Amino acid sequence: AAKNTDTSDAGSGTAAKDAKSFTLVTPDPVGQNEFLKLAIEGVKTAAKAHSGTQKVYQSSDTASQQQNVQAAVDAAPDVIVLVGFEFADLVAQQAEAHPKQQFLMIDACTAKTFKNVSCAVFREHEGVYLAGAEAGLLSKSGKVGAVDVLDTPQFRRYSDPFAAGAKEVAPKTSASTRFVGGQSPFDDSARAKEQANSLLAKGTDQIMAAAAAGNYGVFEAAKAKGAFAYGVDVNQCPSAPGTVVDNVIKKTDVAVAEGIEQVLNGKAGQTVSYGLKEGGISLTGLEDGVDSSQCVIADHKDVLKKVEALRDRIVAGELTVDDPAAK
Amino acid sequence: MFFDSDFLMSALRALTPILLAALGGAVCERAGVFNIGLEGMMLMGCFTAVATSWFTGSPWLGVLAAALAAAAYSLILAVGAVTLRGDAVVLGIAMNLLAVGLTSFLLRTVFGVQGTFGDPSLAGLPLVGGFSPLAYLAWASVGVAALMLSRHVWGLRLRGVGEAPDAAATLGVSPTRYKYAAVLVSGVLCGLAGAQLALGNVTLFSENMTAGRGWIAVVAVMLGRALPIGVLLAALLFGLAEAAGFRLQGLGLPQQATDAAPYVVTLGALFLSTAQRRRRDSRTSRPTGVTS
Amino acid sequence: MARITGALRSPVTFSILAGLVIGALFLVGTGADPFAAYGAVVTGALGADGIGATLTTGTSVLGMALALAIPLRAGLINLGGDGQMVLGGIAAAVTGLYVPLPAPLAVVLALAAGIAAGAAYAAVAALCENRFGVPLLVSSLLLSYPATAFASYLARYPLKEPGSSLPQTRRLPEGVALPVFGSSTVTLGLLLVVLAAVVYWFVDRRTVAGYEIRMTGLNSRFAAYAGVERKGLTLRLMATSGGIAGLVGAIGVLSFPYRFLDGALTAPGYTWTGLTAALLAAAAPLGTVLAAFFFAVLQVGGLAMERTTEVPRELTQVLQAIVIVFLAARLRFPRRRGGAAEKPAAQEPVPQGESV
Amino acid sequence: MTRPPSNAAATAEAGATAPASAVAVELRGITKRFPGTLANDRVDLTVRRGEIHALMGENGAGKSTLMSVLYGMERPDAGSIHVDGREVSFASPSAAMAAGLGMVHQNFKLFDSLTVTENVVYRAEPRRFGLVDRAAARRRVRELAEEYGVSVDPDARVGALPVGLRQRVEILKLLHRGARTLILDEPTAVLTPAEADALFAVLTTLTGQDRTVILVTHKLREVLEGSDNVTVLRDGRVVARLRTADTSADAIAAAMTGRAVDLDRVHPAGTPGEAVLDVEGLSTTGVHGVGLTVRAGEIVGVAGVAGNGQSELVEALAGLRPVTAGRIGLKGTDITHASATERRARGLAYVPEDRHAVGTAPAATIAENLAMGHHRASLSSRRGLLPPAAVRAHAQRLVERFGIKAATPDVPASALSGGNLQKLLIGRELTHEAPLLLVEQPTRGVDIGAIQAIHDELIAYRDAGHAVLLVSAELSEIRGLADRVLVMYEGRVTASYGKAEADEATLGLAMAGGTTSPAVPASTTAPAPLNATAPERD
Ligand SMILES: Nc1ncnc2c1ncn2[C@@H]1O[C@H](COP(=O)(O)OP(=O)(O)OP(=O)(O)O)[C@@H](O)[C@H]1O
Ligand SMILES: Nc1ncnc2c1ncn2[C@@H]1O[C@H](COP(=O)(O)OP(=O)(O)OP(=O)(O)O)[C@@H](O)[C@H]1O
Ligand SMILES: [Mg+2]
Ligand SMILES: [Mg+2]
Repeated sequence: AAKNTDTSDAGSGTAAKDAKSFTLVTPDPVGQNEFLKLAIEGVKTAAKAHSGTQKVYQSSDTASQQQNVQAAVDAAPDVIVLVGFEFADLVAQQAEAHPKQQFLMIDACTAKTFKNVSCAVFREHEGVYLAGAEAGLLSKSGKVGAVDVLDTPQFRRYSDPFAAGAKEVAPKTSASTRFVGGQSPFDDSARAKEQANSLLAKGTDQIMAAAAAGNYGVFEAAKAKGAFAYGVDVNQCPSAPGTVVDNVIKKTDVAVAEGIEQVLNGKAGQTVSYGLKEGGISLTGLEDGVDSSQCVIADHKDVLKKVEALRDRIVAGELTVDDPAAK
Repeated sequence: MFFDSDFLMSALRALTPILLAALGGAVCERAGVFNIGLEGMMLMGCFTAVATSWFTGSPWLGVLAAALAAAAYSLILAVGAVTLRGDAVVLGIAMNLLAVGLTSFLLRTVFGVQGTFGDPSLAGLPLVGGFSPLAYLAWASVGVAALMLSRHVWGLRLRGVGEAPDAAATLGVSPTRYKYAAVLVSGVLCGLAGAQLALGNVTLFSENMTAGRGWIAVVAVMLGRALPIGVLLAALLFGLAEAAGFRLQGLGLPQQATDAAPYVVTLGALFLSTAQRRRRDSRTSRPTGVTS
Repeated sequence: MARITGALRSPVTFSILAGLVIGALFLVGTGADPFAAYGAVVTGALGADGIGATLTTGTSVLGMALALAIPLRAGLINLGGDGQMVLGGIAAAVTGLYVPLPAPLAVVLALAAGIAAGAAYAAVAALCENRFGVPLLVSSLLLSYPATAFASYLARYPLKEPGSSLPQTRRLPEGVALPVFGSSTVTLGLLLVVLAAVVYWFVDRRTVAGYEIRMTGLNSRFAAYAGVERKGLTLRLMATSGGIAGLVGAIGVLSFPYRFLDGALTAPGYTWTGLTAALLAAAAPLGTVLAAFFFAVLQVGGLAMERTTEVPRELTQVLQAIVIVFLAARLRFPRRRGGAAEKPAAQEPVPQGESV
Repeated sequence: MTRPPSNAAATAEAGATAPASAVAVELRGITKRFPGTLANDRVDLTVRRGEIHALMGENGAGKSTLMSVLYGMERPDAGSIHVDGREVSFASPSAAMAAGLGMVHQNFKLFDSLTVTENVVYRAEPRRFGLVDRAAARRRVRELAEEYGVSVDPDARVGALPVGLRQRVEILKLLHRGARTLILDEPTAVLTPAEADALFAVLTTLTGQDRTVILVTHKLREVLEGSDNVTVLRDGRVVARLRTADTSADAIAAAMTGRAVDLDRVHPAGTPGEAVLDVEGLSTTGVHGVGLTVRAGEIVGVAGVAGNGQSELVEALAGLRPVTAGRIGLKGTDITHASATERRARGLAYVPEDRHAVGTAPAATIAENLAMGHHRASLSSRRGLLPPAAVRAHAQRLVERFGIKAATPDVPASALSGGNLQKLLIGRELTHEAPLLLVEQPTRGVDIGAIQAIHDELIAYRDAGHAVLLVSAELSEIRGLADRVLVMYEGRVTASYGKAEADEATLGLAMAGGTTSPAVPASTTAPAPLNATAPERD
């Protein structure tokens, strides 16, 4: 059923034998979404490595996700990369219908295993837990909080472990969470800012920002009150130097590039989980170049020491962080 | 604890863009033009403000450009509804759709991004006492609009035009001209509302970032009976409901309940106010010509 | 023959052409090739690879267009389609998940539950106007938000699929789904919606009720004079409208991925697209079907155009809105001719230079 | 520039330039043609300063058109206008106002939600720093009101005022603008006698100050009592110029109503049978305790000047207006609170006055318009179906039977001329064969041929044994058709005449509230008022 149409400028038949083509489908518009930007980086890296081509199809809702996946399947590239748990049902359906097509899912996996579906998932909660520990150590008020986009299990991964991490190092810490919500939760930074403000008003001085585009709003609010915030996915410290303490880094680019590599090497159908141990999840503060990161944590080496110790315990398996999404 | 100063600030911030847009809507309503295109005009303001501020580095030019762009955009309504006598409701709905499409399209073509454009070096409006100068302007506009509408010659004539255009015309006041002016004023105010939202409340543009605020402004116009003070109270009600919603999340209410709160409160207020109006109307029934 | 030239001269043709021309100007302005872009829209939506998606999208767009056209035929605007659709969807999901009946019966019951939920909720908006005097436009719009929030809450808490990262219900039991045509994504829902369109056409053209609705839309005082009772009509039309919106929601849930996922029904904006289609066709049955198909083509083709030509899909949204802007003046036209009592523009004397 | 000359200045100016008998306004050979109508045909009109000049004529005689021409709202096709001896050409009402004219329109041009003061000073506001100087405005209104004996609260909302006071606001508005010649179009049509008397007192004060009043009216009494001179228009032409002191009600009425003879054709009387409609003590907005009976085989005419409750009465009978008191019986059934649909089902048909806004949907096709009312009965098959073929066939039948000139029944009704639209409406309602037909102004704006056809249809309908209630402002029509005539004045039935008694002078007098005889003339055919006979209630 998969026909090659004019869109397949890098069709396997016409180009050199080892030239590969990859298509990445996003669940949302890429915009300022650092997570998606990194995924695109990953697919570009893979394309370069195989002197192949890559395409990115941006979706904005379930209907366009469905159409984009269908279009990708119709074009039959070597690997279709799907970023986000929204694709689980779709991939299951398509993988069954097109057993020769290779799929790589990032951030989620199908419930059933398929030979042609490989997955890369992240244990963000481990990183968030460490960020929470930093917050617990740095908080003066003993109050920490998080601003999530929506009250969904995936976003709970950015709030619950943050509280747990803070309580681990400072048991008296109290934590609360706000959800942006509203009519366009991923984009409404005005609401995100207000939600952060309502935390700040309670005396919260450390805020985990998992508000997508609303993160800028959270940073603005924290900055105005002299409080601190934690970014996600990439180093967000430069967007509010002096306010952003640290970031829960999610190396999506690495996961995408490695995943493609594995599939091409014939090791499809596996799920790789990236956490602290694998280096897929980290904190900016725990990486090289902390000092030039513009992150507040660079000035708190003592805190970093304790956090490193915590990380080592997690990596060693001595400490398990609860995953809210697994409930 | 619940109603502290931060709560009030939060409510005031939520209310500011709505208030500016609703004042525009009220002026239109007074001139007899039903304007439900506030959301679209506001969104045009958001985009223009951010684009101009980004390319010129001056948020003030952004504000100015937003006002001008939204005013230009409002001409669709003026020409369509006043000159061509098209249906204002349909035009308004179409303008809202057009603005979403147009700003997203421009976001892609001008900034090459989709979804959101924001940058740390994008200059936002400075804060004075916790609020942007536009916020003060918004509150001042309530007074100015109230004064203009009730006391100024223009306001009197505008009210007359909205009430009975042919009566105004026989006295030499051009209804068309006043209606155009009212629509343009609403455009300017919605442009400012957009600038406040995109450069004041936050500093970025994202697709459809008005997120229904224009519709709430339309409801505020109805609830406030198109009186500036009434509109202020209605917008305040909404702002308080939203701020309370944020707080209630803290008390453990689910996000969905707090999302719905402002709309439920607004609908309830509409019930009460129309019920009250009806009761009053039935008491003072209009005298008829033939009395005995 | 006269019909054909009439159709060519109609404002609809004019508006669509004007929209296309303005769209082309946009494209040229951004350095794109309008012919390539429009070509991509057409092949993307109507080509062998696209027609399935077009019909799938068309199912929802046509459904919502019908839902909004039916009250619009009598001059009523229902802005609460989102809420009614989502309630229909969640009702269908609950029924499909918990009704201990054989699958085919469960499907029928789920559809019925969706229709009932949407209809009941839309009727509330009608009551707000009839009883409390809150204009339908506003009551339907405001009621939409709590409905979506409520459905979202259900999907997030009581009905949530355990262990999922998404706010979604469990997948419906095996077999509790609308039959699919071949290997496509097109479901029996398309037939249901088309059937609804046929019924609408029949009612509109051939029944007493349809006649009264049309006359109300053309001149409500005339209808009242002849005894058409407005409040009852508002209630019935809104319930029908909400019922169809609920049906669209139910169809959405009973199609792939066979569950209620928070936001999935509303995010594609079927309500607005449907309203636009209904407005474009002035709510006439056949016209609404054509307009809905036209917009489904634009929506699916727009995405395909973006994949193949880099031209943003928002262009098609712009096109859609421009067409309606051009049409808005016409929409009022028949009503204006009717209102001989409310003296038209010609009556307004031109005042002389006014000193301010 | 728009500042009004102060009252004192205006008076001084008028006093200085106008000798006692100077001509204030003169119209010479005014011709105004509308598509299909010659509204004014070489009209000459001379109005002297300081007089009250009455302009009389039947509906459609061209009075309003003439005044619109004078006031710059319409451009004449021929003729000239002279104000204070100078030839003028007004491009707009503002220009006319600047020349010292002022007009009170038949339907007031007021802003209901604004105060009296705001209405008076609108577009001629005293101001301070651009703001309306409310104190000065209020003072000005008080001064004007005092000067002309018009008592009205400057801060009252105009919408809350009774009509008489609203009219004063209109007058104050003109005085504030320095109007020296006031045109009043049917100012007393909607006033109570007391209010009318008060108005004339004000007008007299005005003329005492050398202002001029042109009064457009139908009412003989006030013309005789209040005016100095009378000009009578008929069919757009001046048919009489009279000095009030030298004339009589009969002479004016004769001049007004002297219509083409065939229109005055009196149809033979009907043979009344059982009562079909009986109404007792009916009250609604603008209608007070009306009782009447219409029997099968008779046409009861309701005469009256517009605005005396006829429309409201008919709307209440048709079920379009809630009844506040009283009872309506249709063929013995109480339908007081029945819906419009039920009434139709029980045998009521209705030709409303406003055929564009109420009687038809101009955008719908002729066939669709003809189906209305029949759509639930004869045209629909059992299951609520309305077969298009039946609708079309029905339309075809009616188009032929009533001679409606249309290309096909599928064109919009808006394509029809006024007369044909009226034929459509009357044909549709007659076809119901309903025992009771309510008809309002059946021939307004209809050409002579059509008038006769409509009249013949109504008579035939009556002779087929149906009851007809006819409301018309045309005396000739009422006289020609009605077996009995009721006159409505101020929302009440004030007189009732048999066919023989109802001559134009009598009716004209009664319509103008001029019945001097206290008792309702009891004719042999007219039943005693129903509330007196007190039939059993349910
Ligand atoms: N704008 C118009 N277009 C066409 N015909 C018109 C217009 N205005 C008035 N007419 C016609 O001109 C004639 C004179 O109308 P006019 O309003 O002057 O009568 P009138 O004497 O004031 O009647 P009434 O006593 O009912 O007010 C009527 O036949 C009317 O139908
Ligand atoms: N503004 C107008 N433009 C064009 N034709 C008009 C206008 N006003 C009136 N006419 C025409 O003039 C004729 C008489 O008008 P007029 O308004 O006096 O009568 P009508 O509408 O039939 O009844 P009514 O006396 O109740 O107003 C009709 O044929 C009408 O179509
Ligand atoms: Mg007339
Ligand atoms: Mg007149």
